[in-house]
Amino acid sequence: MTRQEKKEFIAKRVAREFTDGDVVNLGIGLPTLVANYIPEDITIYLQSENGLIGLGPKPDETTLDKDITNAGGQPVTLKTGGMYFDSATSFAIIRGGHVDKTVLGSLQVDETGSLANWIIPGKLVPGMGGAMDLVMGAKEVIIAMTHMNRGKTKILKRCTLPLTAKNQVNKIITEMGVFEIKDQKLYLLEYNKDFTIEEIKAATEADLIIHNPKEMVVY
Amino acid sequence: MTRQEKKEFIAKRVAREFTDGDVVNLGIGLPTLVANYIPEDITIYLQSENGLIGLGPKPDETTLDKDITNAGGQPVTLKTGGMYFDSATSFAIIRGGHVDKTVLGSLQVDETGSLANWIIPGKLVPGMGGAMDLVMGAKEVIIAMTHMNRGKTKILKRCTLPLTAKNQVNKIITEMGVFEIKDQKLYLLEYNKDFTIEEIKAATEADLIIHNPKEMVVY
Amino acid sequence: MVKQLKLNALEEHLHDGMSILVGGFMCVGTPELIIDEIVKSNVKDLTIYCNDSGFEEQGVGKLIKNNQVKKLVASHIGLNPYAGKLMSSQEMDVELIPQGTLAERIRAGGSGLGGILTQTGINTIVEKNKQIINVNNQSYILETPIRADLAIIYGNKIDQYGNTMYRATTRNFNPVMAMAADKVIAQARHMVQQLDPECVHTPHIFVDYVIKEEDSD
Amino acid sequence: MVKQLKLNALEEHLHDGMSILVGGFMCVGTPELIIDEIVKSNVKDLTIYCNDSGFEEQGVGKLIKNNQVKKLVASHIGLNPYAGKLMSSQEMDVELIPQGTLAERIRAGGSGLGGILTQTGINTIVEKNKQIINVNNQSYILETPIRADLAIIYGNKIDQYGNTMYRATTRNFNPVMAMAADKVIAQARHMVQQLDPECVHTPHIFVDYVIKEEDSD
Repeated sequence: MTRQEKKEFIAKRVAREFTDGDVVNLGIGLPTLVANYIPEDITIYLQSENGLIGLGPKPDETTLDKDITNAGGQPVTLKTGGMYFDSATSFAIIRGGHVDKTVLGSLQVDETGSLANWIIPGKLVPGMGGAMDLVMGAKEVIIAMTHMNRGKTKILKRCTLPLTAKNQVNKIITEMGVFEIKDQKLYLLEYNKDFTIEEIKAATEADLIIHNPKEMVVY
Repeated sequence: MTRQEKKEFIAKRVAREFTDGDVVNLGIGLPTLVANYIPEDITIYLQSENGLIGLGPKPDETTLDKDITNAGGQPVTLKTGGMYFDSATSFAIIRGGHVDKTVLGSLQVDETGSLANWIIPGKLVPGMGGAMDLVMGAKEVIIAMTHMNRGKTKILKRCTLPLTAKNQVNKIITEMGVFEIKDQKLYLLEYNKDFTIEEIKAATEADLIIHNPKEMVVY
Repeated sequence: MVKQLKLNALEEHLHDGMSILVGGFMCVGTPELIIDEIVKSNVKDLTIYCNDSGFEEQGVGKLIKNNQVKKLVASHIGLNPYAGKLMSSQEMDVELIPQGTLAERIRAGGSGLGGILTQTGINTIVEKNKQIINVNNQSYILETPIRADLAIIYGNKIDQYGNTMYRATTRNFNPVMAMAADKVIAQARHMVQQLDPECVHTPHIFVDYVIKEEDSD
Repeated sequence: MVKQLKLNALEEHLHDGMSILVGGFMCVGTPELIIDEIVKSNVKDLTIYCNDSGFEEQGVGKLIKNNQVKKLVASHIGLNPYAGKLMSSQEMDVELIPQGTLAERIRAGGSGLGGILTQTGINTIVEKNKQIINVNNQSYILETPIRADLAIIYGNKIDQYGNTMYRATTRNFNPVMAMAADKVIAQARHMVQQLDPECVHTPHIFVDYVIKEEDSD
């Protein structure tokens, strides 16, 4: 798989995590792609932390409205039934547990559910934006990321980069599989049959508990 | 003066404390009367802690709208330019120092600026409502009350009833005079010429600093 | 689409010992139909959070009169002598909280805050048994969040998604309460197709069920 | 009636070393005309509070590029490489704050709270040098209020009293910032006679001056 194919594959699988009525916040980058693959038989409500619920598809020239943007500053649309609010309300929604699922990318995740996705020492620090609030506040935190970065695993025993949050990640979805973190242990729930279990283990520094994993199904 | 005349007299004098553009919250009872005497050459904005700014006069039968009430639950009207908000916003306005002046009644006030207006031990306790937030948050706290209660002074060296707040009162206006509290000392600013200075001193338990007081003028 | 609830199906959502946030300010903006149904259900030992105790025959006063309230948390109970009587005789536990603190504690409960610091009540009996925190040489009371099992609110216009607008001073505690409960049931004065997205007071994600007061569009 | 201000009279309200809250999220809802005028004034040593550092040629980025900013407090500076460069070279002091914490700290500043307790940032470098408070066996960071000398905000419709409505996601930080400054100056896209009292986002009492972007009604 090319890097782009991996991303599409991951996004498609993440999209199957949602249930009808979920309020979902998708991070910038790979997670944004997830919106393209939401199953048609469910309705979810996309929250954008800059101040809306009911994020719709990208506008075309005729529907472009520069006042309607997502948390990346990009033009979006508002679905019927959606509404706007200010930043304090937006994070009251996020911190208050009213977001069912958040999907974020990460640089590192570890088997205790800690994640690091905002600082690489020695490099320019862009800032955490709303990520720290999202991972602390959302009911379920799903990390969507490629399994490796330049040949190095991103699923560790312990994160080495400065943390975004401790013990908050519930699931990790990569091109290799679906992983769950429970009681600070990492379980393989599903595997991509393009890889062997040995390959997945080798690509994962964290201790991986494998107990009857299913095949990863992506439509 | 009858009790009602005293109240009207006090209300008229309080109304002269405001300057153009002031945001003012008037408590229940005597302070509510103040709204009837606002000088015509200034505009003030009355805030009501149940959720509006722009409190207008009582409605008549044709303008009655049961959804528009004041903090006493009584029907009121909204002036042009006024608006509604929720209780959290209302007290953000109050606590945040955005109310210039609040006028409240009191059972006791003392020379340190402490006041007690919500509990008489042994009697039914109605609750403090918004009074504690108002006296802590408003920029200026004006107590409007009759000077005595059944022959007993209400301006004390130290309050004996449970406090509403400590050191928050700036002015006291009674039928006898206008008093200012500065650095925990009580000054007579104005006196009602119907009373002698000796009478005012006798009716005031607190030490009263008298230095060239003016005559109290009420229109 | 927000779920519609019939009044007589409300009972399924009630149980003895539950806590309920009740919108309204001296019964302005209180969902009276829902309260009537709670009276009918006769559930007991309720903890009620409301700005005030209503009147004897109105608002949460009806629950108090029917002896369903074990504990009342409010800022004011002066207009309901029966509530005062139960407080004095210790038949009902009453906790009096400054109104702004009550609003802010409920907001904290809905917003995932561990508490807020306020000077309201400092140096009074309100600070009793509470942590005092020093910030920049000022003392503040640490007030903790309030949440409940259920919030019952009163919307003037609710759209098919559950987006809610209140009218005039009926708004009061309703918006913060809608954020601070495990379940939110709204009484709708009017149901409408859709509200202006710039003017929604309570986003639909907070409203679980709507009970229609009348059919309207 | 809200006071109207001409752009060229803005300078009277500016001084070296002042602190300014700037509305907008990646320049959506930022009062660009006011920022241009601050650039012209060339006031120095500013402390700027803004969600982000804008772009190099847009939003607070223009102030940064003109070396007017001594300290920037923001949640994100990723879209303005020049801001990153000044941060790395320590020519500009940058304090990064989680976005929700930034919003809540400004709200606390405007609401007279001594602070709020949040779990955001707990067990990360964000908690460094901050009080940790325990409530119900959970640890929270005590985050203190933010206020500034001036807030500059961007309203879509402002009425003759100063009541303000924002449009779509231009709202973002503008409403909380309007509450947390000694002086508030709003750039108005449109001036109107009067807004619906049910839909006012920022009550007129917060808005001291309005600068009209264009005449309209």
